[in-house]
Amino acid sequence: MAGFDKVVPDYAAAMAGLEDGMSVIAGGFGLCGIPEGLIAQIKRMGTTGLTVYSNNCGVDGFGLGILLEDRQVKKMVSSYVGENKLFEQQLLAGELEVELTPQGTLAEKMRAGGAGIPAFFTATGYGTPVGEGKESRCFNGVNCILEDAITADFSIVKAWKADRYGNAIYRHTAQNFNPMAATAGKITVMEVEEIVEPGELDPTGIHTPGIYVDRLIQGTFEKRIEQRTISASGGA
Amino acid sequence: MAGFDKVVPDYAAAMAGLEDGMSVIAGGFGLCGIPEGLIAQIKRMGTTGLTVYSNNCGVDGFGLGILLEDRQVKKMVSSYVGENKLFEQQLLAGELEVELTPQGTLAEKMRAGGAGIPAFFTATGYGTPVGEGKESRCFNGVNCILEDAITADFSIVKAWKADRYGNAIYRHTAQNFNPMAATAGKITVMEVEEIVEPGELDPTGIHTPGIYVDRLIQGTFEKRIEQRTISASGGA
Amino acid sequence: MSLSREQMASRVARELKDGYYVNLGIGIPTLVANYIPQGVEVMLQSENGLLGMGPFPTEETIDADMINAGKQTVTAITGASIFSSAESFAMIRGGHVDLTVLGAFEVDVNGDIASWMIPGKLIKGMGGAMDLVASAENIIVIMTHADKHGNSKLLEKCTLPLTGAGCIKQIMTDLAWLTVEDGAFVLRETAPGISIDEIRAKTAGKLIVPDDVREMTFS
Amino acid sequence: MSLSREQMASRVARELKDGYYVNLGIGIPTLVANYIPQGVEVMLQSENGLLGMGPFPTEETIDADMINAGKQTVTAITGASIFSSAESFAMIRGGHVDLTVLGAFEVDVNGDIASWMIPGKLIKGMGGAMDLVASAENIIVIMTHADKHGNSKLLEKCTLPLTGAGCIKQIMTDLAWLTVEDGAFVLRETAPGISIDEIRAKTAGKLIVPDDVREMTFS
Repeated sequence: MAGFDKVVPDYAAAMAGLEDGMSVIAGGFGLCGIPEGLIAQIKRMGTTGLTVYSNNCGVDGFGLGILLEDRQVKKMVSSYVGENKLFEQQLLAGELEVELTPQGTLAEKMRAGGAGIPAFFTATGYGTPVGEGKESRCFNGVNCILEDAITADFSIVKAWKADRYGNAIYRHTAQNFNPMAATAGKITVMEVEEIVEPGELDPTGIHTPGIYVDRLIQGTFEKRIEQRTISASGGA
Repeated sequence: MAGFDKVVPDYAAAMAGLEDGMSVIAGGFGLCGIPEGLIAQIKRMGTTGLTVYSNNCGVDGFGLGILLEDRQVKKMVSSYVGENKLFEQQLLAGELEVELTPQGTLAEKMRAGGAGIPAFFTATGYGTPVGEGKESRCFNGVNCILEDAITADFSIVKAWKADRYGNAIYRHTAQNFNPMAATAGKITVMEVEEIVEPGELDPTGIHTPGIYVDRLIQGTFEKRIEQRTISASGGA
Repeated sequence: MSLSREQMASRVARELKDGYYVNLGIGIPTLVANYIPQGVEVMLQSENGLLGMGPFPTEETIDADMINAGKQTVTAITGASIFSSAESFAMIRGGHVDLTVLGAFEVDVNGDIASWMIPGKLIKGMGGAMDLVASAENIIVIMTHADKHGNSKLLEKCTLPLTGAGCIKQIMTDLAWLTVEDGAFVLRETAPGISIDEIRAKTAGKLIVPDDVREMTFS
Repeated sequence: MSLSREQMASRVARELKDGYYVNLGIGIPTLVANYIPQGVEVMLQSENGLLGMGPFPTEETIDADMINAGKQTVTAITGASIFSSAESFAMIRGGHVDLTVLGAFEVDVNGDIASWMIPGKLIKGMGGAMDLVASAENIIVIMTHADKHGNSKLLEKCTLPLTGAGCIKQIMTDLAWLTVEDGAFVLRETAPGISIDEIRAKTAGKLIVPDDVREMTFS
């Protein structure tokens, strides 16, 4: 089924069409489940003026953090941007714009974008700086604000296994924002640990149906750990 | 983990607390993936004045159709109510109220109910009878209407396998409305083909996490087929 | 001679492109799957929650838990995925399905479609039709050009309650292939042996007949 | 003497009921998991997408793909489920989590909470805190009663930008266990050896002291 073969030959093909000033949704939470090779490709391409939607912005020298080194990011939409000194510098210098969005609202905005829901009401953020300037309304005694959907020119996501049609599953908590991100890009690029034969994945166990995936590439992953917490005994 | 054991001893316990005038969300599409034993229990209980949210209302003598025999249903909220003569009679006689809701909007309203989203905008139904009396707004040139969430006193759903914590998977297209229905009931009752040991289901493959399930019962299912279409050769 | 159901389906099948995800409605639209051109592969979406719908099962493989949106027993192809109805309509509403083919009672020059409700008759419901027409970029309506009394179903303004407003751009009838553009029907192809005059007579809404109207061919 | 972090956590753990689904924030709230009473079992929800969080892994079982909302490596218990962040916050926003425990900079008599932003200092973001406080029926804030300069953190009106409005009903401090009712803090229990006068002095918002205030005991 040639028309459904999403596999691209290299990273250049994977990110072809990304231009200065475009928007990119990136899956991942912290450094977990991030499309390492696709981020590296954006760095290689040197694309600038990007608006990036991602829960976090990586750390210094890893993950989305590497896109800050050459000032490729114009604006970040995230829920938490802590662990990154370069980020802090550029923010304080006014070189980087940040729109802080509650984590659940960010996930729901991506889901809404992919699902053709242009806007939804949520209680999250009412009465806080997040709700300022947004329409509010009371439903059953609960004050809510209207949040709009997120879509972007590109979505870059990381999955565990996918077949060449783009049907994919995620491993453990590396799922996080990836399934919603995959639905909300005009072009969705997926980087996976392993490409399997169609039929190997249980049809009812597929997390991301291939219809959402435009390009697929097999990568290699460092999988850096941000907070290595260990219990010798197995107790917390 | 006694506090998380959702298994109830019998159907009476499964539906305990259902009272006249209450609302019930039922999973299933046509006769596929319907909680046959829980519906039968509602018939046995004789509860009346029910508002039922379900994509369809079964057929004469099977599925939700059996609740019409003793006029237990006051109002149906469905997308399609075709295959049922008793339904037709009661509707024409003014004994039964029907609120027709587009299939995708119905699914999304249940999902919203379970997810704490009180209302959302959708293009579906704009400019049609479904949109009449509803707030409308244009997003990026697309006219949309505001739809509110569905929640109910009870949700009754059917799964394939579940562990006693209520973690469940659905079989093939018997999934349909069940996952959303499971999230939107104040009390969610799940009927399954098989109760398995905790840990047997892959954590990342679970369709309905147990947090949504209040009561669990193993049933036996007739699984009647509504339209038996066969191709001797395997061709359509 | 007006086209048969099969001919209408086969003409519409020529609009399919390799790699299309397609939702086919009940009735004639379903037949389109039988005429997919050589070298073109499509994946069928069934809105109850199946992407990659296969043919009907055999007596041996029939399964009550595997049905399509028409409640018919079906199979799944290799590479199919199965999901909830919320996910399925997220796919549809989000514009991820490349083409939707469905039937209608009436369409009009504004692209409005009426397909689910005839006042005074029993109303069975819209099922997924309103979601499908509201969201697809690419919709083909298959219908007869006129009803059995000869009354046109291609109108200046739909008379029946709508399924969707301003969403239809392509129409396949038993007499012609038309597009809807700028408040008019545009005749693109005629059925073999059907005159433009007959089509004009049976089209109540404004009809534009460009110079390059072709006659369809069927092998 | 004011309570230790461990004592605060252990007192809060007494609020856990068998069968509770619980979300524990970063810091002292995390410690609550170490003091779950005998006969009580809870399932821990981690908002990145894990229900049934287990202890930290060993050197042998550590896995970069298995982390909690604090980005620490963790394990999953038998019977856990793992899902997307959208599903995880659907659970939270939909009110399915029985109890949320989190820290704060300030709370006030209206149940407002400020926990994420100090103007003039670098703003790192709210993470999932706004979602958690907006949705949970049952929230316990754990915080010191006053800052290191002795300024009360239990105010008549929060001075910092809010995380949520009108959502806090229970507060555990190093001096007391309080509830928030009808525009006032209500003192329920005092830390051992802490006088009601000291609590009164360190509570800037309206404080109600009922007759039945008890002293906490720790075994």
